[in-house]
Order: sequence, then structure tokens, then C-alpha cells
Amino acid sequence: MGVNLVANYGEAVAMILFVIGFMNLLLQKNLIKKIIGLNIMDSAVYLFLAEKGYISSRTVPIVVNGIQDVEAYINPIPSGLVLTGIVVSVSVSALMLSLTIRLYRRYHTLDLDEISMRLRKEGL
Amino acid sequence: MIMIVILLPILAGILVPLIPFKKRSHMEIFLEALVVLNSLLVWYMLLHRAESIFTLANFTGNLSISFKVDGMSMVFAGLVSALWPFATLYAFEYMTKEEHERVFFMFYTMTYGVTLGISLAANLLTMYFFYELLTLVTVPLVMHTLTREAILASRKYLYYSLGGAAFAFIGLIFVIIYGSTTNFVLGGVLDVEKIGGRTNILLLIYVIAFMGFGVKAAICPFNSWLPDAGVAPTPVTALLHAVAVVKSGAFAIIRLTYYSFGTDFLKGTWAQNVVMAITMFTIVYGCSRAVKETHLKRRLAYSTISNLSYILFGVTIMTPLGLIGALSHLVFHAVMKISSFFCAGAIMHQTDRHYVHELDGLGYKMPCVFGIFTVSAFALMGVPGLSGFVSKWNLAFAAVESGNMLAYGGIGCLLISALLTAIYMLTIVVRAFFPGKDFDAGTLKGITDPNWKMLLPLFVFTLFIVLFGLHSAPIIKFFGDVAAGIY
Amino acid sequence: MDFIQNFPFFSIILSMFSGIISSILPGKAAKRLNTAVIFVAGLLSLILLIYLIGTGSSYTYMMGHFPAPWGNEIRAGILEAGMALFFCIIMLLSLFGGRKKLNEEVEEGKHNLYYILMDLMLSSLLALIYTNDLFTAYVFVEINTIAACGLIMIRQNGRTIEAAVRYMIMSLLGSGMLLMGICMLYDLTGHLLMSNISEQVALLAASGEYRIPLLVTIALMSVGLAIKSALFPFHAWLPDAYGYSTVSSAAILSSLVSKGYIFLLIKIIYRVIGFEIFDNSRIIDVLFVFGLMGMIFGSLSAIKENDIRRMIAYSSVAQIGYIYMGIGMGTAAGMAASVFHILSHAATKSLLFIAAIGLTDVSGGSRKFVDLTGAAYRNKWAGVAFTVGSLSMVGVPLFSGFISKLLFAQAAVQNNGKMLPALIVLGISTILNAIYFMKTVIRIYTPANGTGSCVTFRSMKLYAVTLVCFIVLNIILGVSSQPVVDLIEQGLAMFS
Amino acid sequence: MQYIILSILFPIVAGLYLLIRKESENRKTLLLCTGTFLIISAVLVIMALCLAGGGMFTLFNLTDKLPIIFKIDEVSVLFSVMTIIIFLCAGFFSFEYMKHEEKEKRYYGFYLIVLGVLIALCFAGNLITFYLFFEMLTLSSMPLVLHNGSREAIMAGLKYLFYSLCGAYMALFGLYFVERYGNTLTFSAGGVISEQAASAHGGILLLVAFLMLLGFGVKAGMFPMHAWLPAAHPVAPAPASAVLSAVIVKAGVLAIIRVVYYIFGSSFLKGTWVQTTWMILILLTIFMGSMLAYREPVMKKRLAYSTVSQLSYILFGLAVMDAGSVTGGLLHVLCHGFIKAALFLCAGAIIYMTGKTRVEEFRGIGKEMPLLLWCYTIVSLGLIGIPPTGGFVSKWYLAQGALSSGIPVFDWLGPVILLVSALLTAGYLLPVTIKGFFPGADYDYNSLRKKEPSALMTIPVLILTILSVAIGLFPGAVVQYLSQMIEKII
Repeated sequence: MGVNLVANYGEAVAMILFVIGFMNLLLQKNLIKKIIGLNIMDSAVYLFLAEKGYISSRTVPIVVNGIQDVEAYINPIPSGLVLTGIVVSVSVSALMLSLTIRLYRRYHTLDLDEISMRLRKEGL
Repeated sequence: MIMIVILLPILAGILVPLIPFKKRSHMEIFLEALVVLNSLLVWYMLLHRAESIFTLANFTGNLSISFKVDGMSMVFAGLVSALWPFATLYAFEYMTKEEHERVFFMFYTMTYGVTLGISLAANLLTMYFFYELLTLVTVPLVMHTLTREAILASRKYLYYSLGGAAFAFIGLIFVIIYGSTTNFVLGGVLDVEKIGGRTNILLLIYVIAFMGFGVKAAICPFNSWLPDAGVAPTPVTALLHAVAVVKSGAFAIIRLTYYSFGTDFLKGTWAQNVVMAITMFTIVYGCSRAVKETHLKRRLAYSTISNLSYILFGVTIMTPLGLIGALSHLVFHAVMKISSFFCAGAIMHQTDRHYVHELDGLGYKMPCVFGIFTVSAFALMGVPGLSGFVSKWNLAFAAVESGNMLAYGGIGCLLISALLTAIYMLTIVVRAFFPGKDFDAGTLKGITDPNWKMLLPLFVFTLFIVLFGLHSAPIIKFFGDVAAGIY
Repeated sequence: MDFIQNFPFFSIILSMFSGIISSILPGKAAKRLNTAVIFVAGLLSLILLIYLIGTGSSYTYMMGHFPAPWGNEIRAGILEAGMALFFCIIMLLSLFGGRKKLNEEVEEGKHNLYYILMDLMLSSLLALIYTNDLFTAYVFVEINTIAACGLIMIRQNGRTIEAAVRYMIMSLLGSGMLLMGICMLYDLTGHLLMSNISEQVALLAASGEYRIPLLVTIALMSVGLAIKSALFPFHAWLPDAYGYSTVSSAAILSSLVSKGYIFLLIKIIYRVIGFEIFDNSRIIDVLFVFGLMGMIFGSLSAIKENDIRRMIAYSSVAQIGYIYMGIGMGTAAGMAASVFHILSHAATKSLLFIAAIGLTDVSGGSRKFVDLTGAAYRNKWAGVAFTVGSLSMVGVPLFSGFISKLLFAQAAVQNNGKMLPALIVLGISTILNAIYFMKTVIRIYTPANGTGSCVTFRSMKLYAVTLVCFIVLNIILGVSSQPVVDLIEQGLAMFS
Repeated sequence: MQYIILSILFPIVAGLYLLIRKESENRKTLLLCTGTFLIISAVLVIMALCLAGGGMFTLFNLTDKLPIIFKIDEVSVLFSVMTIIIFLCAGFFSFEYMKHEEKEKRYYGFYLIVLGVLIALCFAGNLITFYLFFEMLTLSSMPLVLHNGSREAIMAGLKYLFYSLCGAYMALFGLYFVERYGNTLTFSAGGVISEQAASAHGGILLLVAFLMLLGFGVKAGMFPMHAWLPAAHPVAPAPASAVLSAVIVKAGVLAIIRVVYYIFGSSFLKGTWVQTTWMILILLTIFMGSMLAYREPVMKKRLAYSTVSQLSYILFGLAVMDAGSVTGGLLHVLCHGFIKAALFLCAGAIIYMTGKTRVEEFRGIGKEMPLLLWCYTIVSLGLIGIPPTGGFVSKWYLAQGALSSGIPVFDWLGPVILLVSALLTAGYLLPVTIKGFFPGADYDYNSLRKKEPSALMTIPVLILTILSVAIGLFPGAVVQYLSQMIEKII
């Protein structure tokens, strides 16, 4: 077990990061911190993917000087996935941030629970 | 044919608010004619009944909406269709004092069709379907007065009935899954090898389903909706909450016990004892509450509760004799209770008195009504020579015959409740006829018997009561054939 | 290969592009475009459905002619086509029903945005239905989330934004877990196409290695999707989101969005992990239990609720509980029941939302029960519609709700272990449904001495027609459910 | 057999006619019809007894298993004769007495109905018929009890009603089982319980028998459920209470005779726990009844208590199930009937003339109405059991039967208790005589006026007195007649 952990330290770290991000996103009161958590989570996933995708002593699958045989390159798909993921997460974070700004404009706080409290008071 | 008799009243009911009647009397004629016609059709159909099953529509898989006329349906449909025209006649007179009667008559007539649907259903699913429908069409009748307590009562009624149906539904499912066929067959349809080792689960399910249907039959502890529903206009309380609705609960239980699960499967099991104990308790409970109750209609409602459990007690004996007893009480109690309710209704209509202690001395002002009330009271007590005695006799006979100790106890309960019945009915009679020395008749100026529309049904019912009481052999024989599965 | 096989791809791409185009169109045009697109998509899926029933087998469709395992694929079977068709219908009807309200609630400038989001929503839903590639599924899940978020907050007020944020957070958690699951699965199998993955997974399971990672993956994916579809413990965001957004959004969210995720989950269960493996994992029991709890607690909070929209919202928590219970039974029958309930609930719930809005409008815009007294007399159509919806929810025969109840119960009986709890809870939750829905029905049919404007048919043609369509849909599902159920079973058979 | 029907239906129909006919002003006509009705029904009964013969006769069937049967046997004769005599006397007495009561019409109506029902009870040929008329008796005699409509009267009436119904239902419980395990419901001397039934279901049958005894015992004022009797009898008008406590309670006795000797059969019950418990209850009742009567100041209440204890004499005779005792019991039925009727009528007359109800007010009453008080004295002696009155004979047979029965303990305990209660009887009846005839020194004779009641009142009392004495003087015929029947049943 321990051996595996040491061997695949990348994945282990990714997992730990993922959990950290997840917990932040779940438990933080402050919206900004939530978003940070979100980003940590996503990056953890990308780290995981990248770690998986990388095979030591191989190069990126970009043709420079003539095509060598397949053994020379790493699998490009994980990297592709990472890119897609990043795009998604960027858009999502952007949306979150815009929402946060709206809320802040209205209620001058970033604490979600407090906002809900106010809303109940408004009885809206 | 079956569809006609079911749909005709429903359509008629829907038409009532749409047709612009010139006068009220037109509507009366229209409705009465329709109801009578329908009843005639029903009787014709029962007498020339077709053996075949008529399937209307298919639900999923082997489940279908289908109808058939067998012995049980003959009993129930016959009963309902015999009572309805009179009740309608009575309703015309009674409703003169109430508002927006169009709506009332609409649902009132629709209920007729739905009740027939229950009685003619050929399988559990169809019955369940009409059973739910019955709840829905009767709710508006309960909340008719739209007073606060009417609303509350109807809510309660709705919750109880739908809830009960929900549990009955479970039983339905099991019958569908474990039954060899979904249609009703006397003696049960359960498929033994399908059941395998699951006997206890099925028994449990039976008890649950019994309770579920029992809600409409107002078994304890699910009975509190019935007295509350008494806020409805009296024709409703009389016909629906003494006959159609509650009896369909009992009817459903008979179907469940004799035609779906089968007595061979249930007899002698713990399930039988449980349900029998429940009915026995309810018998006594209902009566004692009735004794405590001072509101006339509520008192009668409680008495209904206990009498319904007479029927169920007969059912839970789970022998053909028990079924005979149950059927006879199902029919006879219907007549007795509807006539006593109509008396109560007549009293309210004529005098606006609702409590027992207000009835002093009325017996001399409304001799017909109270005479009839007295007769029905005696009948409910089970005085020999009146119909009540016969049905009780059959029930007790079945109980003795079954040789089940618990059933012996049941006889005891029957008699205790008979005594209590005497108490709560005769106190009314005595008050009405012997108001006591210090009573001045001046307070009753101008109170008279109601007109023929109200009296005719009453007299007819009384006639039935005495007739069945004195010469019940043929009808009992018929029940016997039904219980023996001849029809 | 037949030309018809392109239809799924067409419908997805069509809706997506129409979204893009709409961004430069004015509101009216966007509206028309959107309607047209939904209509066309529906038409296409209908044709596809007929075609598939004809061929009687599903097919996979390579995007850009890259063969597996590299290319991205679409797969269409009867179930997919049927779902797509149904979603289109519901979406169209919900939009019609809520259009009037939308014009009041959303300022003119934002209309085209709304329809853009709608287009995106449609495309993402279709993609979720059709795609054969897990990662594509993930991407569209996110798009779906974003679109839904937009739909919630298109109507600007504090509640909606807050609801949007909560929704966002929850679904981000969900999608995060989903993504993680997908990645691990990819790690284990080296594939992203469902069909290939399932082969590998079957091998793994057979060889018995990587048992725990596989379990974790299953857990991550199913829990993630459960969160996104507001299964009981994760439903905090739902009442606000459904209760305060504009009505068509609410209808679409409750009846389509969450259902899309559930459909994806079912797809993953069948086509990725494989039914047996999933059945053997503990996860299924977890889903089952959460489903049961959802059925109870959803209804309970609905009873406590004093606001009709929120009440309906809570009731959908309960209904989703039903669906998960069916999935959790781990039998084909249970799964079929769940799929059927997806349909019937979609039909009923959007009906309820739209009817409710009609009722609240004639009650001075208030959603408190007190003010709703007698609303059914002021707006007859809405009253009838609401009654029908409620009856269907309570499970009265003739309406779709009864059939799904029936199917659930039958499925339950076939599973010894889970039979009694399922049945009992089914019974109880029926009672609870009866309590809160019937309470409302009685309330709206209790004549109010107060005033309140009566609306005429003329003033709301579209609305009334929509309601009628919904009712008809409901009754069709309720009365002649057999063909539908058969289709569902065929479709599920095609899955594996 | 048409006579039987007539003799039953005629009084009932006549009564109903009286009930529904217009409230007529002049009493004469009312009394006239009533009187004629009474006489006619008496005649009919006599004809029925003479002409109908012993044949059984089915009226019709309630259900296929439950026929309504009538048949005349010795017991019927005994009871019906007594009934008709007492009803005649009390009826004519009430013509005078009812002057100061209202609603006479109703009174006479129910009076006749009760008569008819009682006759029917006497002629009933099977248990179901009996039960039918037993219930009717309760329902139709209740109005007599609550006639004067005062609060307590109504309460007493209801009490009477519910006690009797309760008893009736206990009996009904048994009825079901008898119907199941017996060969038939028809009364047949020696019982209808077949051997194997008795052996197979002995336990339940005994229980049932006990319940039936208890149930019918209610009407006969037996111990656990006697409370209605002292409440109901006094509040009724005097003639009504005479009828009640002389005849109607006898219906209970009749019922018990039927149950014990014609349904279960003495052989089945003899020596069982049922007999023992039953006897204990009876003896308790006897003692308690006389004790309470002794301590009771109000005259009619006192008589009511005495009824309680006297009835149990009869029951004791039946319970011993020995030829002698049964003879005694049946004799006592007659004696007690006449005597108690006479006593109540006397009390009624006194109340009617003087309005005095409590015993201590009766001082010097003998001076005012000597004839009446003489009758009173004679019948009281009869009740106490001093020869040569009827009471002596019956008690003699009772005691002798008990002694010869050979039941452990009871064979001596019974007679002892009989003696004790006889003493008590003397104790509660004779003071009236003494006070009445010997008011004492301080009684002023100046204010004395003769208040002898009118012939309508005195003659019935006289007749009853003479009858009670006659039985005492010439018991032979009756005993002869009874013995041949007792042959059959024991």
C-alpha cells in the first residue's frame, strides 16, 4: 500500500488536493473562498489526468523533426481532456464570479448564509 | 349493457348543471326519471345476467378494466339500485332548504354510477379504480355546505380514504403478482407455488389491505372521519355514509377476503384472528361512543360504525355461513340505517333540532316519523320479527358454527352492542313519546310530519324492514347460493 | 447508412447554432427561432423513433468518421429517441405555458438571452441523451448546468440569484465528482467511449482486480449525478430555484434538467458499468435508501410549506426519490418503472407549475394558500389542470401517476429484500401526497367571499391550450400506458 | 288453534285500537270498551284452553330454521289462568283508581297489549317464539312503569328496560348455542340436548345454561340484577304494579321453567356447578330481599322488595329439581301471584283514599277501612305461610322437597333460610295490621271517618283474597294437576 502511494505520489497528491478543494467548495461560507475551492478541485483533476497521461522518457505528440514511431510519444488524449476541462472550469468560475458580484452589489456581503437570512427577513 | 348503467348516471350528473332547467321541478323530474330508469336497467341486467366478462380497456400487461355480474355484484348492485330512487326522491324535498343544489345533484347522481361500477367490477384493479373515484365524487357532497367544519370534515374524509386506498393498493399488487388470475373467483386466486415460503408476508399484506379497505368501512382506529362527515346534507349521510360508501368498503373487503386471497388461505391463521379482533373491538367501541354522543346524526353515524363491523365480523369468520351473515346484515342494515337517518333528516328539516335532548315530545307532533324511527330502532336492536334480528341470527349462527373461540367472544360483543344499541336508540324514542310531566307542548307549535316525498321512502323502507323480518327465507336462501358460488 | 441516422447530430448541432445565432437576434425573432428549433428537433426525433422501431436495433454514429476508440460517437436507440421526443414536447409546452408570465417578469432586453439559454439547454439535453462518449457527456453536463443557472436567474431578484449560486455550488460539487469518476474510469480502462469502457470493465470485474477503485468510481459518478439531480440530502437549493424563477424555467428545470442527469446515470449504469456489476455494488442500496428518505421527507416539508410554488418544488424532491427508489431496486422492472416515472413526472410536474402560476395570477400574485381560496373559480382552466395534476400525483387511476405507482409496486414485489420497505413507504408517501395536494385542491375550490378578477378564455388562449395538451398527455400516459412501457423495455434491452 | 291466535291477537289489537283512537272526553265509553275487551279476551283464553287441545301449531317461519310455534301444556294452563284472573281484578280495580291519573287511554291500551303478550308467552311452543314475546313484553310493559311521567318514573322505566334487555340478550346468547347443539328449539319435557352433544360440548353448554338462567332471572329479580325491581314497581300506578309484580315477573319464572325443564332438562343440570351457583344466588336473594323489605319505610317499595324475595322462593323450588320442591314452586307461583296482587291493590286503595304512602302514617287505618285491612291481614298471613292459607302449603312442599332432595348443605340450608325470611316477612307485613287496628291510646277517634273504598276497588281485593285462601284450603286438585306434569319433566 505505502509503496504504491510513494510510487504514484502524483495521483496521491491529486486526490488530496481534490478533497481539499471539494471540502472548501462545500463548507466555506465566503463565496470567494468557495470559488477558490472549486478551482483547486478542478486543478486536482487536471493534475491527475496529466499524471496519468505522462509516460516517462517520451515526448509530447508534436511532430518536429520527422515522425518517429508511436513509442516515442505520450498519449495525447489526456492532455486534450485537460484542455477541455480547463475551458469548462474557466467558464464556470467566470459565471460564479459574476453571480458573486451581483450578490455583493445587492447585499454587501459574501457570506451566503447571511444573505439567505436577509432574504428571509425580506420575506421575498 | 353494464357500461350503460354505469355511465348513464355519470353523464346525467354532468348534464345537470349544463341543462338550463326552467323550474326546479323539471330537474326533479329529469333526475328521478333517469334514476328510476337506471335502476330498472340494473335489475333487468341482474335478472338476465351474462356470464361473460366485459373488458373495457387494458392497463399495463394483464391488468384490465373489466366488468362482470356475479353473485356479490347482484347483491350490492341490487341493493344500491333499489335504494337510490327513494333516496333521490327524499333528497328533492330535503334540499329545498340548501343552496346550489345543482352541484349537489350532479355529484349525487354521479355517485350512483360509480357505486354501480364498484359493485360490477370484475377484478380488483377495476374495483380499486372506482373505489378511488367514489372518494373523489363524494368529497364535494361532504363539503357541500362549505362551512368551516364541512371543509375540515371533507379533508379528513379525503385523507383517510385515499390513505386507506394507498394501503389497499399494496394488497392489489400482491394479488396481481401472486394470483393465478386477476379476476375475482370465489375461493381466492392465490397461486400456491408462486407463494412458496412467503406465506407470512402475504398474511401481513392481507391485514394491511384489510385495514386499507377498512378505512372506508370505518373500522377502529380509522373511523373518526365518519361522524365528522355527518355535516353533509342528510341524504348524503343517509345514502352514502350508511350505504354506498361505507358498504362499498365492506364489499371491497368481502371481495378481498373471499374472492382474492381466499378463505382457505386465511382461515385459522393469525391474520384472521387479528382482523376479527379488530372488528369485535370496533363493534363495542362504536356503540359506546354512540351512547355518549348527543348529536342525533353523529349518534347514528357511530351506530353505523359498529354495525359495519358486524358485517366485517361476519366476513372474518371466513365460512360460507359467515358470508351469508355478512351479506344479510349488509342488506338489512342498509335499509334500517337509511330509514333511521331519513327520520333524523326529516326531524331536522321540519324542526331544525339536531340534539337528542331537543326531541322531547316530538313523538306526538310527528307520529309517522317517530313511529318509523321506533321501528328502525327496534330493528337495529334486533327485536325478533324485524330484519335486524334475522341478520344477527345469521351472524351468530355462523360464529357458533365456526367453532372458533374468538368468534364465540364475537357473539358476546354482538349482544353487548345490541344492549348499547337499545340504550342509545330507545332513549330517543322515550324522550319523543314520554317527554315527562314538566314539559309544555306549546314549544312545538306548528310542527308536523313532512310531506309525501319524505314519507313515501320512509314507509317503503319500514315495509322492507318488517317484510325481511317476518319472511326472510327466500332472500337468505339467495345469499346462501351466492356464498356457495352458484351465481 | 441511412440518412435518418444523422438526425441526432443534426438536432444537437442545430439547437446549438440557433443559440449562437440568437445572440444577435432581437427577442421576438429569437423566440420564433427557438420555437422552431424545438419543434424541428422534436420532429426529427419522432422520425428517428419511428425509424428505429422499424429497424428494431440501435446504432452508433461516428462524428467526423474517426473510428473508435479515437473518434467521438453518438448512439441512438429507441429509448434515446423517445426521450428526446418527449423532452422536446415538454419543453415546447412549458415555454408556451409560461410565455405570458415571462413577458411580465423578464425585461424586454433579456428575452433573446433567455432563448439562447433555452437553445443551449436543449442542445445539452439532447447531447446528454445521445452521446456515447463519457467526456462529452461531462462537458454537456457543465453546459447544461450553466444554462440552467442562467434560466434560474433570468428573473432578477435576490432569491433567484441566491438560488442560482446555491444551485451552482451543488452542481459543481456534483460535476466535480462526476469528472473525477470519469477520469478514474479512463485511468482504469483507457477508453472514453461507453461501449469500449464497458467491455474493459467487464474484463476487470471478471479478473477481479481493481475492485476497490472500480467501486469508488461507481460511487463518485452515481453520487455526483445524484447531487446534480437533487436527490434527497442534496436538495437544499431546489425549492428556491424552482420556487422563484420564472415559471417556464421552473417547469423545465424540474421536469427536464434533473431528469437529464438521471437519464445519464441510467445510461452509465447500463452502458458503462454494466447492470450486474452495478447491482452487486453497495452503491445501489445507498441510492435506494436515499430514495425512500426523499419520498418521505420531501412530502413532509411540502406539507409544512405555505407557498404553493415551493410546495410543488418540494414534491418534486419526493418524486425524484421515487425514481431513485426504482433505480435502487436493481431489477429491470424497477428501472423501467423509473424511466416511466421520469416521463409521467415530467408531464405532471410541469403541468402543476404552469397551473399554479395561473392560480396565483388571479389571486393578486400571492402564492400563500390563504389568498388562493377560490382561485379555481376565478381561473377555471388552471383549477381543473391543477386538480388533474394533483390526482395524478396522488396516483388516482386514469392518470399517469397511477401507472408509475403500479409499476414501482410490481417491481418492488419481485425483490424480496426491498419489498416491504418499498411498499410501506410507497403507501405512506401516497398518503402524504394526498394530504398536501388535496388540501390545496379543496382550498382552491372553496368559494372565497373576497373579490378577485375572473379571467376569460379569450385572455389566455395559448395558456389554456397548453394546459389542455398537458392534461391530454397525462391521460394518454395513464390510460394506454402499455405501448409506452413496451417501448421503454425494448429500449432498456437495447442498452445492454 | 284459531282460538289461540284470537286469544293472543285480540287483546293486542284492542290495545292498539285504544292507543290510536281519539282522546274522547267522557271516561264512560273508554271504560266500557276496556271492560268489554278484558272480558272478551278472558273468554277467548278460556275457550283456547278448553278447545285448542294439546296440539302444536306453527304460525309461520321467521327464517327457514326459526318457526313461530304455539302449543298448550300444563304450564301454559297454570300461568295463563293466573294471568287472566289477576288482569281482570287489577283491571276493574284500576277503573276506580285511575281517576286521579292522566292519559288513561294510553294506560289501558298498553295494559291490554301486555295481557296479549303474556298470554302469547304462556302459549309459546318453542324458545324463539318465547324470546320474541319476551322482548315484546319488556317493550310493551315499560310504558306502564313510566306512566305518570315524573322524572324518576322515566328513569325507573329506562332502568327496567335496560336491565330486562340485558337479561334478554344473555338469554339470546344461549339461544344461539342451543339452536346449534340441541335437537330442536321446541319445548319438550326432559330437554332437547342430545347425549353426544351433552358429552361433546358439555362445558360450553353449561356456561350457556347459566347465562340463560341469569338472563331470564333478571325479569324474576334474581340477585345480581334485581335492582330494577324496587325502582320500577313503586313508581307505577298501583294496579300496574300489582300486575307487574304478580304476573309480569312470573314471565321470568316461566322462562326459567322452560329453560331448565324443557330445554336443558333437569337430568343435564342436576348436580352441576350451575345448579350450585344458581342456588347460592337464590338463597342470597331470598334473604336480602326480605331484609331490605324489613328496613323499607315506603309501603310499595317494601312490597317490591318482598316480591324479590318471594320470587326466589319459587326459583329455589325449581333449582332443587325435586318433584316436591317443584310442586311447591309452582304452587307458590299461584299463591304469590294472588297475594302480591291483593297486597298491591290494598296499598293502592290506601294511597287512593288517604294519600298516605309511608308505613308509619298508617296508624288507625284499620278503623277507617276495616274490610280492606282485613283482606290485607289475611293475605299477609298467607305470604308469611301460616296455615290454612296457600302460602303455607307451597312452603311446606318447598321445604319438604329440599329436605328430601339430598343435595349436600342446601337440603338443610334452604329450609332454614326459608324460615328466617318467613319471620322477616312477618316482621315487615304485620306492623301495618297492628298499627292499623291498634292505633294506640293517643289516637283521637273523633276525627275518624269511614273511608271504605268503593265496590270497584274492594271486590277485586276480596276475590284475590278468597282465591289465595282457597288454594290453602283445597290444594289437592291443583297439586294433583301439577304432579302429573312433573312426572314428565323430572
